[in-house]
Amino acid sequence: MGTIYFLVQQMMTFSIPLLIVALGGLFSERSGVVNIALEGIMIIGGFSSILFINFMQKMGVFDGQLLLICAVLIAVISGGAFSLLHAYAAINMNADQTISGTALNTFAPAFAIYGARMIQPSNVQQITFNNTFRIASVPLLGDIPIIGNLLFKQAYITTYIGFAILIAATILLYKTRFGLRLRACGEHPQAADSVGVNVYKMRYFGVLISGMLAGLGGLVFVVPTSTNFNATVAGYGFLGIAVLIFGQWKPIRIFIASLFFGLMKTISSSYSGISLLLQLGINSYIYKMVPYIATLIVLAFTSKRSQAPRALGQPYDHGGR
Amino acid sequence: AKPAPKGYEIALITDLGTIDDKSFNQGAWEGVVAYAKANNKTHKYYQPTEQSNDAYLAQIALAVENGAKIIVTPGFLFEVPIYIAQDEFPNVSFILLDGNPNDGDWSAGAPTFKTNKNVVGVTYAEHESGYLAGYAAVKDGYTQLGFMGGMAVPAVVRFGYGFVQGINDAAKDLGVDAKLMYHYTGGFDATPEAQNLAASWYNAGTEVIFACGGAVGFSVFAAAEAAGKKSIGVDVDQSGESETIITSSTKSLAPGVELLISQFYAGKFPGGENLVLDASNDSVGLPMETSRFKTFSQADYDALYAKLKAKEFAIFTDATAENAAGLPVTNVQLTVVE
Amino acid sequence: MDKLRRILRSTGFVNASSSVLAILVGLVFGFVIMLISNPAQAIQGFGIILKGGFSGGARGIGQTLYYAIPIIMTGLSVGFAFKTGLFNIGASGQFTVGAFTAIFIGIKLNSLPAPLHWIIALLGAMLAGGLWALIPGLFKAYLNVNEVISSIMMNYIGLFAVNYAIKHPALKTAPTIFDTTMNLTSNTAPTSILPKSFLSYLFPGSTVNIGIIIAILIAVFMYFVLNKTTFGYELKACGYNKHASQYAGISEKRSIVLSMVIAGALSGLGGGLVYLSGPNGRRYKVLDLLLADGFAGIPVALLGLNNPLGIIFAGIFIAFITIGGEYLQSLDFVVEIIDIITAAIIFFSAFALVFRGFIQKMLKAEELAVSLDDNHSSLRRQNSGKETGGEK
Amino acid sequence: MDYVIEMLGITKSFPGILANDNITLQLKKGEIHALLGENGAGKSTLMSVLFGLYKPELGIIKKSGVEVIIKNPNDANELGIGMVHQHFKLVHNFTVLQNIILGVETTVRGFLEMEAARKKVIALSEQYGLKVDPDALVENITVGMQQRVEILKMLYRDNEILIFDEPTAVLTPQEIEDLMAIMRDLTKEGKSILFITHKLNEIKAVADRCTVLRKGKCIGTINVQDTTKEEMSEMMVGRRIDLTLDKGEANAGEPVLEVRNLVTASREHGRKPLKDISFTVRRGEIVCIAGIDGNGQSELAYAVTGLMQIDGGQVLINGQDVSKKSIRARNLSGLAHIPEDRHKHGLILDYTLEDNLILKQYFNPEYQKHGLRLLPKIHSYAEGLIERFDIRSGQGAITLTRSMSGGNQQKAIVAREIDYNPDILIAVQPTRGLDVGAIEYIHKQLIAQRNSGKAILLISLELDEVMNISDRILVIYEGSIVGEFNPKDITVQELGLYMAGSKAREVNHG
Ligand SMILES: Nc1ncnc2c1ncn2[C@@H]1O[C@H](COP(=O)(O)OP(=O)(O)OP(=O)(O)O)[C@@H](O)[C@H]1O
Ligand SMILES: Nc1ncnc2c1ncn2[C@@H]1O[C@H](COP(=O)(O)OP(=O)(O)OP(=O)(O)O)[C@@H](O)[C@H]1O
Ligand SMILES: [Mg+2]
Ligand SMILES: [Mg+2]
Repeated sequence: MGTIYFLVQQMMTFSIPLLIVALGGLFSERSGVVNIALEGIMIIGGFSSILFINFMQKMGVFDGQLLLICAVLIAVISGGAFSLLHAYAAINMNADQTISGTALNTFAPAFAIYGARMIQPSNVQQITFNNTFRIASVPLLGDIPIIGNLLFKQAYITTYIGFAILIAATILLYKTRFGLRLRACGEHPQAADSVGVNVYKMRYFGVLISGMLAGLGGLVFVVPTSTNFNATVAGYGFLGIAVLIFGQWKPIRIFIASLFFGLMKTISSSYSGISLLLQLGINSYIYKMVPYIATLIVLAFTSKRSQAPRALGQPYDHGGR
Repeated sequence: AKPAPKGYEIALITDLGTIDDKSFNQGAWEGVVAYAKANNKTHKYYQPTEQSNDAYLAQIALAVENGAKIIVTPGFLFEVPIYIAQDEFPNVSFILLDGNPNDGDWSAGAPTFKTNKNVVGVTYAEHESGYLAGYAAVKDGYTQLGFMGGMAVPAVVRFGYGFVQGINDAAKDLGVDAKLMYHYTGGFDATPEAQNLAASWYNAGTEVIFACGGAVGFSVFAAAEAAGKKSIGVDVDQSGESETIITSSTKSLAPGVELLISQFYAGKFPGGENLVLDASNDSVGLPMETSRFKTFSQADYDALYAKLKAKEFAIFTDATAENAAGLPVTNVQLTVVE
Repeated sequence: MDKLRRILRSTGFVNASSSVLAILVGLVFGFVIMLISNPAQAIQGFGIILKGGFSGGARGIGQTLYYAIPIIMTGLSVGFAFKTGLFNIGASGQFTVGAFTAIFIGIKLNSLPAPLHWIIALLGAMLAGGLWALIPGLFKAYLNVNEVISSIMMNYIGLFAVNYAIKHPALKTAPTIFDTTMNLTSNTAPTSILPKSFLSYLFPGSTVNIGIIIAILIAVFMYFVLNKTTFGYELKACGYNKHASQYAGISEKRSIVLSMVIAGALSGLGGGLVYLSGPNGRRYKVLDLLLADGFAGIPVALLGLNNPLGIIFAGIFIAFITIGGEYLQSLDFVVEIIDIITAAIIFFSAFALVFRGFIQKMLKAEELAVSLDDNHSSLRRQNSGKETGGEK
Repeated sequence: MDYVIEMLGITKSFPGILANDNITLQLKKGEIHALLGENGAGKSTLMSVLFGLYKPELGIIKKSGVEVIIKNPNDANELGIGMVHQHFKLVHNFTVLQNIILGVETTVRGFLEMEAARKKVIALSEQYGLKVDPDALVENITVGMQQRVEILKMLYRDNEILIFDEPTAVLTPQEIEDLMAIMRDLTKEGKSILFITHKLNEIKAVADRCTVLRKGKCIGTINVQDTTKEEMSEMMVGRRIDLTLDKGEANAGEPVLEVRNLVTASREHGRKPLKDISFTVRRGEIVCIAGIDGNGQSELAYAVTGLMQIDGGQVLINGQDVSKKSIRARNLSGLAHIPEDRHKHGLILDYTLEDNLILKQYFNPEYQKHGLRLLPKIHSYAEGLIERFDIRSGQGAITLTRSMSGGNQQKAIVAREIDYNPDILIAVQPTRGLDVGAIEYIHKQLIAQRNSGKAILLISLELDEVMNISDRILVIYEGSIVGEFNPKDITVQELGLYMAGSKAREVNHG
């Protein structure tokens, strides 16, 4: 039982950032704009929010959960602002969406290093922080049998933010006017236009939300796994895209995909702490490959019918037919 | 004509890592900065574009062009470049950390070593430092330990083997059996994977993990904090990085570099020598003032250190066994995770 | 004069000049960043960037070419796939398995004589890269799996598989592949090392070897394949319009699989070329991190407009300013400024439509007037045609 | 006069064509006003102007006597103008209800309010007999039901002025009946309807007045009661353009293309099933498939050329069964195809003109050697075609096809397929978008082909074309061949009646 609690708790360190980032990608792609810049946006979000935490902690302004929540806001704002570059190129300039996404991916790590070196008095590129954000046990909820151990111990507020985003994204996409219009723009922008929906505006919002969530994903990725930020999110932005495609552009399936992938990653990296798996004596590299091979196998069986938004990647030209 | 800059007298070139890795490179750089600040010398670090001998040589050439008089190169990857550069730039002095200049040609069984008058090769007895950490940890009451190295480079391996033997000896002294998980993560970065691995060990009962791989430590510290367990730092005194760090297995990077630079300016540069910095010259050890031991005292440490200094016993090195699993241990249940 | 006009009007010229314009705007952007962060040294620093590889004299130029080798190859890989309608984000994995295979052959088959040894090693690298891309190709063609996700998965599988193989006990017999003391692969046999040939006279002291010649020849060859062969014609047709290709009787599945395999072979060869550069070049580091060379290919391909010849120039250009960045360390700048400039250049090249329009306007102000006139007269003709038609 | 909508002097041009030339159209309150005209006459364009999709160069629009400016569909909606587009604008993976409310959603505390909307939709659908399942996905419902969704979209918005752009083209006769009834009901409610159709008996059945467009010009507005179908069709077609070709008698030889009991199911959205189609095309004759848009012509062409799988029957070329053969194999056995959709199938827009002209022959030994393309030969071949077929473009053979005008793109396809020298040429609307001269040229080419002993299957929506160049006419209606005629024995008007499904005659095969 302890092992299961542990696996679930650990799974969150992989699944939650992937979930948040993939949900970000969801909004952009559902509006019809390919967003391969998630990796870069994560870096910018992580950079600015960790820098903020670093400053606040150094100056002793405040700390703890309140600081984390403020950092969340910073990550969201910076990621959103950065993504507007992509939106401008893709929506206003009808640019090739891969090109502008790649530009952002190239820019972000360089900027994070450059910025850290220029801003920090020490001239170093790493930005350190003290992890004062972990919640050993959530009051009351942590005492619930089973569930408490699974979800409310050794947790981060960002995990709950991740779940909240999942719920909010699902509701936003399927239960609100905004979501209905956004999805229409990704499937059939001419139809949306013909009923008075401003396709350009909706796509801007789609990219903006994806930037906000990917920026947050950058922060959520770093906080539980390290105590410093080194201008990288280790390819998790690309994995976020993979989870998005794996989840067939649907929130719940994305959630399942991120849990699946997170679980595979957890098993592959923590098998040596599980005596059963350790005794098998299988090389750690084999375990490291497992999540990716498993994903390929699942894809082989589930991809017959692609659910990609029909207008994905197509610049919208008002008045065209 | 470009305005001739004053140039930078003291240069440091990293082997692809950055000078702010919180351990090896940073330690060396702090030594440079400490001397330069105190003596008002210009100083600068350079980062090569890729990991290759030519790229390192290019940076050495650039540093020389920029007026370097003494160049510090931390990392055994500089062995071959310094071997070449010592002839190419006879008027410049080099401090090679973690290695001795050689031509890198192992085809005849061993390469040709040569250390000119303008070069000092410095190697550390990391195994001694690791030994101290392992011994102290077990003496302090920990019997379930872990070693998490970064890449399996010689220095990391030496730290690890020493750690194993330290544990073994202390366990023997106490008449207990210790458990040790042993693994190299394969990188020097803080990743969710590394954090997860450490967390899984803690979850399976491990009490303290020796984090021996640059930024990998940050992942271990994060896991230790989450699990309420302990960790051990490396290279420099890392006690400030996390409350969970009971001690750090250090080698005197900054002081060593600072000392060598000051000797250079004093005209006493021990050129042509390959120094071994170990317990005998107080270059490895545990920072007892900042350590968070429960019972292991300064007196215990001093007694142990004296034995080490006197070289009363041999410690495993990277030459002892190719794989940690092959180390001859008696009181350690060693699980090597490949 | 007419010939000049034709050149000026050609799409190739317009495309190239829009890239040049993007480069200029990107450089200006970089300069502004430099001015903001370090005004005192900005002008001098910018000069160093512009001087790029030339700062290091003949050696610097040689190094520029050397650094261009892997990014030209992965750029070709990504660009070629783009031309055929596929996004090969898996260049990194293909590069890695190619590198491993070349190293493996370079070390283990050390009884082979010189040119044969490295030629076989390179062929092995190509084969390995091709096989690695075969899987996403087959998955795409027959199972409808998006090639982006399968290539991302193959990147990681490739990385771990190679690291596993290098450290595998079965490969420990002499000559060993893995240098445990350095955590690098061992040096490959001298017979497997790419010769420097005449390049050592041209660029003394540089690492560059005939790898750059091979890369350029391959690029020219790819240009040739794409533009002069029926095979390239078919592949591009599928990339541009799969419905029309189907209509013309071209097999789409075959095209997808073959394009992926070729793209993979190009990346794999890139890995081979880099790791057969001899003791002074790179050695493979057993690190659990995706190799950046694969991802570096994406901007190179985009800057080169996915045209193999354009990719040669884009690769050399990026290598050139990267070396400039190296020399920039003489001042108080961070080398990452180069990546910032590269990013800006790519970003502005995404505005190609605008730039192209702008250039066309500049170039053909008078011709545009003519064609507009043409349009009007045809409109008139058509209308009058209708009227006469109606009255008869 | 009590006009709800007046479009006065509307002029709208597209590059190279004047789609609407000073058109005036006045819609009375409560009337059904038909808009009649050939393909490309400008009907959709005029309606798009009214709906705010296009901005006219000249002319004004008045709503109830007040001048209004309609910049976008939102403005149109606010003025109570709704439109059922010729190509439905529905989101395939939305439910019926979601499609209806898109753009005019009501929300409660930010959430979509579906229940009231559902009630309203159900009420409307009951009131007008528009049966729909509000929760069905659009991709899963029939075209007829999709159209009901489009109509409900307008009703849901309480639109007063309803535009139907060719609503009946995709409906079954029963569905058409129902639609007519609904339209009448709607006008009883005081709504006004603009109704585009090619089918005269529909106009006769429901419309009060009818405005006729021809080639972008307004020919006139008539009272439907006082005008016969024949008069209307003459207004629409105009006097015969002098395109009569002296083509001589057909000299039909042995069969080249035989289609036997061809059956296809409608798998994809918008595909018409073909029901047991059989016919033969012989050497030296032009057989024409006539019919109203969307009666299975496209599917027939796809099935014969191999772009679509068939579910039963056979296709034979020169006596050889090719129904299981690849497209390449069919081409090699002598089939050429001028496709209906030139951008989707006909051309690779990012290829140069010469590369498009060689699309079907690039692999011939004449144009490649060991896989190397013989570029000079390809170039001179292309130049020859360009010259012969008068294909105009900026830079000749090396022009990017995308930059060419639609008409010249079409000419390129026609040139390629005719020069392929096929035994059987399937030409689907080969003269679409071409000017008169070009049409004439292509017609002459087709006839020359036929005279040299080739077989030609022409699928066309243009009656002129059908009458002028075919040797035999097969009329397709609802996926079946409903009549076979000799053009000399039938008038345009009569043919129209068969095409509209109001007449059917036994067909004697081949
Ligand atoms: N971009 C374009 N350039 C030139 N002609 C065009 C263009 N788009 C459409 N057309 C032509 O405009 C005419 C009418 O346009 P519309 O979209 O109403 O066609 P359509 O009704 O869909 O044709 P069909 O019903 O026969 O498939 C057609 O002849 C079509 O070929
Ligand atoms: N977006 C466009 N771009 C260029 N030309 C166009 C466009 N839309 C229409 N046209 C041209 O305008 C003319 C009128 O087209 P329109 O769609 O109004 O015809 P229509 O009367 O609706 O024909 P149909 O009966 O086929 O629906 C056609 O010749 C077409 O080529
Ligand atoms: Mg039509
Ligand atoms: Mg129309």
